[in-house]
Amino acid sequence: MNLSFSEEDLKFQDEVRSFIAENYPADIKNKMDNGIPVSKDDIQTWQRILSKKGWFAVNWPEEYGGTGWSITQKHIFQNELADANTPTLVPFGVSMCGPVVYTFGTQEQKDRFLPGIINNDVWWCQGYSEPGSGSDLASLKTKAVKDGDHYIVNGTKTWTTMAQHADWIFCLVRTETTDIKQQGISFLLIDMKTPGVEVKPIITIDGSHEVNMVYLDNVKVPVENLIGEEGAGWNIAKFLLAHERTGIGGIPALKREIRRLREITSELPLGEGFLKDDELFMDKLNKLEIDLLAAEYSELRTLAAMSKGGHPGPESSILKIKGTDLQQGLSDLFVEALGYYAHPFMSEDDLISNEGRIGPDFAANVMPHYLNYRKVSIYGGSNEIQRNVIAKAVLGI
Amino acid sequence: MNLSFSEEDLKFQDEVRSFIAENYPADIKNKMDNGIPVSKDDIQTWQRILSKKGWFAVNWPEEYGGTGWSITQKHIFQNELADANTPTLVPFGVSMCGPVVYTFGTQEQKDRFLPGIINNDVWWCQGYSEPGSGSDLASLKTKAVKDGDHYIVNGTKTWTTMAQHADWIFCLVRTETTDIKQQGISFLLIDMKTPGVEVKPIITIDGSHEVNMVYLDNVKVPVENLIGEEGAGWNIAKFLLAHERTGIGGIPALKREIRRLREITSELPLGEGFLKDDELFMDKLNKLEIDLLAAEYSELRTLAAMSKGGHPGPESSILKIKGTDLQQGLSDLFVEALGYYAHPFMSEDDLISNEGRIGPDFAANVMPHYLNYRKVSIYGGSNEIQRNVIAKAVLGI
Amino acid sequence: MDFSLSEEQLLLKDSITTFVDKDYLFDVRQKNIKTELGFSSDFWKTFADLGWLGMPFSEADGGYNGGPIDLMVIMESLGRGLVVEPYIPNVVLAGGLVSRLGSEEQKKELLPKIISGEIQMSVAFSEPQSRFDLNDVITSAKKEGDSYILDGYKSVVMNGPSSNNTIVVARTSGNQLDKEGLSLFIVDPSLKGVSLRNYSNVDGSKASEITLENVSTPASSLLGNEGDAFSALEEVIDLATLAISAEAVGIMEKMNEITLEYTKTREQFGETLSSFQALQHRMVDTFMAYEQTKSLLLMCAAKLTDKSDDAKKAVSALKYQVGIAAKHVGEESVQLHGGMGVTDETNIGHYFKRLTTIRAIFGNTDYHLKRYSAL
Amino acid sequence: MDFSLSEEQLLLKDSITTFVDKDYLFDVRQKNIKTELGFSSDFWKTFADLGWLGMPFSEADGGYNGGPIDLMVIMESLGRGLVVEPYIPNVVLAGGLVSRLGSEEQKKELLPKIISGEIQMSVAFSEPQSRFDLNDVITSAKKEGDSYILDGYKSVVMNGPSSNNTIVVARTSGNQLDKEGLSLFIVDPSLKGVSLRNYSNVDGSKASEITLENVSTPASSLLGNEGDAFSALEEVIDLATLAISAEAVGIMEKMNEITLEYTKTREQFGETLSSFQALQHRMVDTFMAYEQTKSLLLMCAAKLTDKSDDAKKAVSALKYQVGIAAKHVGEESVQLHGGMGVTDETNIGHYFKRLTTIRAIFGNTDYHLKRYSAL
Repeated sequence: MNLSFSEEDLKFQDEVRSFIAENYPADIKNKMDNGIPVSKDDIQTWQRILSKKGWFAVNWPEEYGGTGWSITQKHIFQNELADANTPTLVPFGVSMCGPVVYTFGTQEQKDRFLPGIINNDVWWCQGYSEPGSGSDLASLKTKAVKDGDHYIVNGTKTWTTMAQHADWIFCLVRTETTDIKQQGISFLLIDMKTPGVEVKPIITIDGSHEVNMVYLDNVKVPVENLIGEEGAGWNIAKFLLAHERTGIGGIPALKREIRRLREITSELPLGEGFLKDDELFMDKLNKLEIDLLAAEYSELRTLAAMSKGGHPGPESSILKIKGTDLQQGLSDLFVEALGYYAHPFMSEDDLISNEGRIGPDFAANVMPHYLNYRKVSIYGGSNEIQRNVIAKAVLGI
Repeated sequence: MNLSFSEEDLKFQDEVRSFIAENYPADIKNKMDNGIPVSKDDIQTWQRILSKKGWFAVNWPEEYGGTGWSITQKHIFQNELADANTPTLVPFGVSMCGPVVYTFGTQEQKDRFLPGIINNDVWWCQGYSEPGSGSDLASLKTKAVKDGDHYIVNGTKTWTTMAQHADWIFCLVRTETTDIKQQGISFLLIDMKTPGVEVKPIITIDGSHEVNMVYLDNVKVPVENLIGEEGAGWNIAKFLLAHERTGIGGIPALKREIRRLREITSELPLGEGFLKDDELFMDKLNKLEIDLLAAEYSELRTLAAMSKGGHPGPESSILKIKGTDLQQGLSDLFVEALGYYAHPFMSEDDLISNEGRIGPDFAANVMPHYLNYRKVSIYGGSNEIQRNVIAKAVLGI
Repeated sequence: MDFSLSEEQLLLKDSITTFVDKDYLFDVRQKNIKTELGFSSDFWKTFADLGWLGMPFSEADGGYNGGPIDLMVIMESLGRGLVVEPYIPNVVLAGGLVSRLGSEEQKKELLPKIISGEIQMSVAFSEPQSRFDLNDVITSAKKEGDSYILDGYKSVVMNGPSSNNTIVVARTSGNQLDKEGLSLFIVDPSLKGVSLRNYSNVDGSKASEITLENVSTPASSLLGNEGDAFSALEEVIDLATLAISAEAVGIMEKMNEITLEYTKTREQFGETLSSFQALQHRMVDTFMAYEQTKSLLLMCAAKLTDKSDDAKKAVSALKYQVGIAAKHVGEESVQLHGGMGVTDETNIGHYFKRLTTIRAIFGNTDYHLKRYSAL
Repeated sequence: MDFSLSEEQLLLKDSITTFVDKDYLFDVRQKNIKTELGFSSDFWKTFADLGWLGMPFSEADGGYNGGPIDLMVIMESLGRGLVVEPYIPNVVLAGGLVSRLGSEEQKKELLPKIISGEIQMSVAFSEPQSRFDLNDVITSAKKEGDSYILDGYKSVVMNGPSSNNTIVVARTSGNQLDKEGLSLFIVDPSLKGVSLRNYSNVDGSKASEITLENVSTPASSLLGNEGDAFSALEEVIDLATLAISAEAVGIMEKMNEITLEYTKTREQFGETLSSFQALQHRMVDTFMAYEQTKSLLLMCAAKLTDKSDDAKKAVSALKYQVGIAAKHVGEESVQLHGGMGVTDETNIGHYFKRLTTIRAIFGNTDYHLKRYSAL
């Protein structure tokens, strides 16, 4: 057992840190540091910088453009990105669609879809949830009926993050109706420009537009856009859910945020002193920090086990629950830190124009963040579903 | 709405307080105040003092020897008893068997059993649980087969508190095997001196002997000991469980104990000061005190509603959950208060001889109390069962 | 001991409940909060017409002599309807201070207009560094001839934007944290040197940041005796804390109902959500959290009515409990709604937002736990 | 980064696990704790024979050069078996202090006997007022000629009853809370003025209250330099905190297993307990609590091995987490066992009792949260 960084690891850390320092665009950094929403362009710019360096599809096999890094290197890389407060990498292409394509796709499909993902020309979104399905993903109703060399797709997808920016959507569709609802599901890639695809925004309680309804009305999709066998979609979905959950914990970002909150306690005036003089508040902060430390090492243990072979299993469910608990808990502590100044509402436009903030500079994003983060225990398989998964797969009940 | 005491209430309070001051035997008080176990004799002595005054069967209808007090008076009485740290009244006769007899019994049964309960000549215990039944009370297997003017009873009862001291046991027995397990259960009174009744102690993790196994081997019970109709036992059981739960919260005792813990924080040395200087500990104490205040007023609301007619309903399940949560939480705080001095174990004999206590005087009972109180969320219908009851009866699901 | 409401209180409750259920529809509210005013002046007129605005004032002042229990009844019912109209800042806070400290002239001038709904007022008591400490005041007032000169900054003033007058807490003597030396001034926001930055809060209410720069206000605008405002201010904030706690209890009761209803209809895996035992037990817990809070609400209203010695302590116990239960009930309600809980379209998220701001208003759990402990 | 155990560590783990599963049976343990000694001297001999007692000592001292990770492996496995034999007070605490501070003579005298299991030792570090503060020491030692005169009272000395020697922490200078001025003395309990009151703890272990009245101990019994004991004491207690945390992790893992097994067989309402979703989710939570603690245990063992700057902070983070998880896992395990969980006959309640005392030993959650915050 040895959890310290080797000489090479430390050199690698320096390399990553220098690269970010030299290449992270100042205008994007300014937005991120000041809670001004970043645009799709900003994200694309940053992801292309990483991609050019060969550091974008970190987890992919080397043959497809991955890095071949060790677990420790990946850990260092994620931490450095988070420390520098760079935009979160959009997972739908690189972490979700990409792995599905290189794991389950044909050579032709790999050649066709992977380059667009890795060079950030093609943006993806995820067509999983439906209005009726919720946590019961397999109950999905969107139908794909084969008609010669096409599928005709009809249905509605919901909670589709970034659909308004996406070029393509990967969908779970029902190609057959069977008694066992997990059967007859297929994994289909759909060009968002196809006639019959319509995107409608869903505004969430924080006032933001992140998710959408995607209506599919007689959408014609070529059969070569089918990934894997017809009817084998549920296996791909399960593979993907486990993949999604390891990332969903967002530990490196949490580490940056809790450091930031600690700084803030020395900045926020309280009576004749500062918030850091408030023992009750600091206790909560310290408790959360310890909890985060435990989650970080739990994630490292899982990653270490994965590096010895095998995909992330039910452990990813534990990471999902702990990570999202921490995200929600920390966002709540930020709200508490601000007192009344958590209440003023700034629209996205207010923030972009960066005028007329109320209270401390960082205040504007705090309550929206708390409200928005209610979603994290709901999406990606709700935390209730994760508990069912753990009960079944880990406890054997 | 008016929650303050009237002139008469205050007068009543004085009367109760004076009576206790003048009549609570000093030797029993000494034991109670110093954590020395009280004997059956002690309890009987105290209960007879109350009984003679007419203050024992407080909740009974006046015609059977009850007090006819208002809710407020009962509240005052319970608080005064608890404040004076008198022995907890043993519920099996006065709060359980008595109400069953005067509610469901024949005139003959009333005449036969109520006097013994009210004057404390006859001690009762409760034969409900069985080794296999647990929370699923209705699955009980003890059989009573009618044979002329007797039932022949066979089976095993468990968790029978104070069976070693009891003269009689009231039992749920199966007089018929039906598809619906709640049917065919009857309520039978059994003299513990009947041949075939055997009591075996169960020692609990705190080292005490409070509960027992009661073996019933071909026990001959006259049919006139059946309460209510044959097969109507389940209704009586439900009536009784609701009765039991209102008392189970033990709010008045909790109020005395938390006051005591607050005193202790000024007595227990900590560094150069006292435990009360420890903000983290005092926060927990204050939180618990507020929680207790809420539970107290919840109980008063329930009692007030009951006084306007009707038996305690599913609200008693809420009181049971909250009260036992508080009992366990407070017993844990006592443990925390003591640090290392919660660990030494004193046997009952050590305590009775009152020699060689380790650490602060009150320390010896603290950990046993914590350990013993694990039971309160298990017995009287486990807190899980109570949640099922509330879900069904209050939430309608 | 009697927990039941009087005939009049039951009628009051009925009347508000009927209004809320029939007229105060969710989509109407959502439209209103997006207007410049941020609420409905028609509804406000209704409140006046039905006598709700006059409830806490004495008959001599033109009111109905209502006590803490009446206030509780009103706010619990308004809470169930998620009513955004500024009852607390205007009637309870500003009206409460004027009725307690005002000269006959000031009372005659202002109270009838508050009761009739003609004017809006607010109280500017918090500052960026004060968090929830009422005695932490830097804003200063210095007497100069027949005037006072005010300088300072007041933060998150509820109902500031539509206020015809704002009662400003300022320091006429002493140090930043002293309880002595606080004075109140009824400030006309159009005075030179007063600048307001108005905005909406996440719960749909409106508020202002108020800067006071060398503001000269006539000595007649002093409310009460100079330097002596703290105890009345604390008393009024305590009453407002009861009021907002009652609002929270109404909100929680309603959220539990909405959530229970949702779980009874929403199906997953071929069964309604309400049939899953893990969810049942969690709904029992949110129900109990509501019940516990309701019990402390009743206790606190009674103790304030009786002017008990431990009334302040009861207020802090209540608000502490509100903070705990609001987080619990609020977050669970959203979670049990799944995705629907986080959309702007459905009402549950808006109840959640109001419940969340209430956690901090007039002091969060930490503040009230400390106050409880200190009292 | 590598979380895997070495070959040797895996063998060590296997050997203890085999011993615990095959020989350390619950009823044997229960008989042993009721004896005068309170544990089995035969088992202790086995520990010595299998080399476990020598693990933490250097080869020069006759040991096996084991580090914090080896200690973790040992204690986690002993925890699973609910082993009551006094490994921590004797080997980790007393042995740790002698090996760190002892003169060549002292080491030669004592360490081989500890390693061979011939002697028992203990460390008397706590006092009635000290709670968990190692620097809070009133017991005094004054030099007089070739001796020191000890006066004071030491409380809850683990393994005190069977100790041939007890290392007493005493103050040779400074004030009650000073870190400077603490000294250690290897005290023979048969010395005049030493009186022991021996007893059992609720977890089955033995302890003593030790009164020191005008005890004259030779200057040669001083361990380390006069007045300079604090940092070594803190280091050894930190290592012992890792050890007892590992024991707790082993216990929690075992309790979760036992409970899961029980719920799979126990039927209620015609179904096994494990089929109730509400219980399933709670068992998932206790499993996660164990996992979180295990992660911090590994982190802490690694940081102590590396002598990281933040190793002390890691110890406090770990022990805080142990306190939280122990309460959670312990109480839930008993609850899920129903009545069986509180009987003296079944093993779960005894695991629970040990886990409960561990919550306080070497500092409870409050103490370590404060230490974490202060470091």
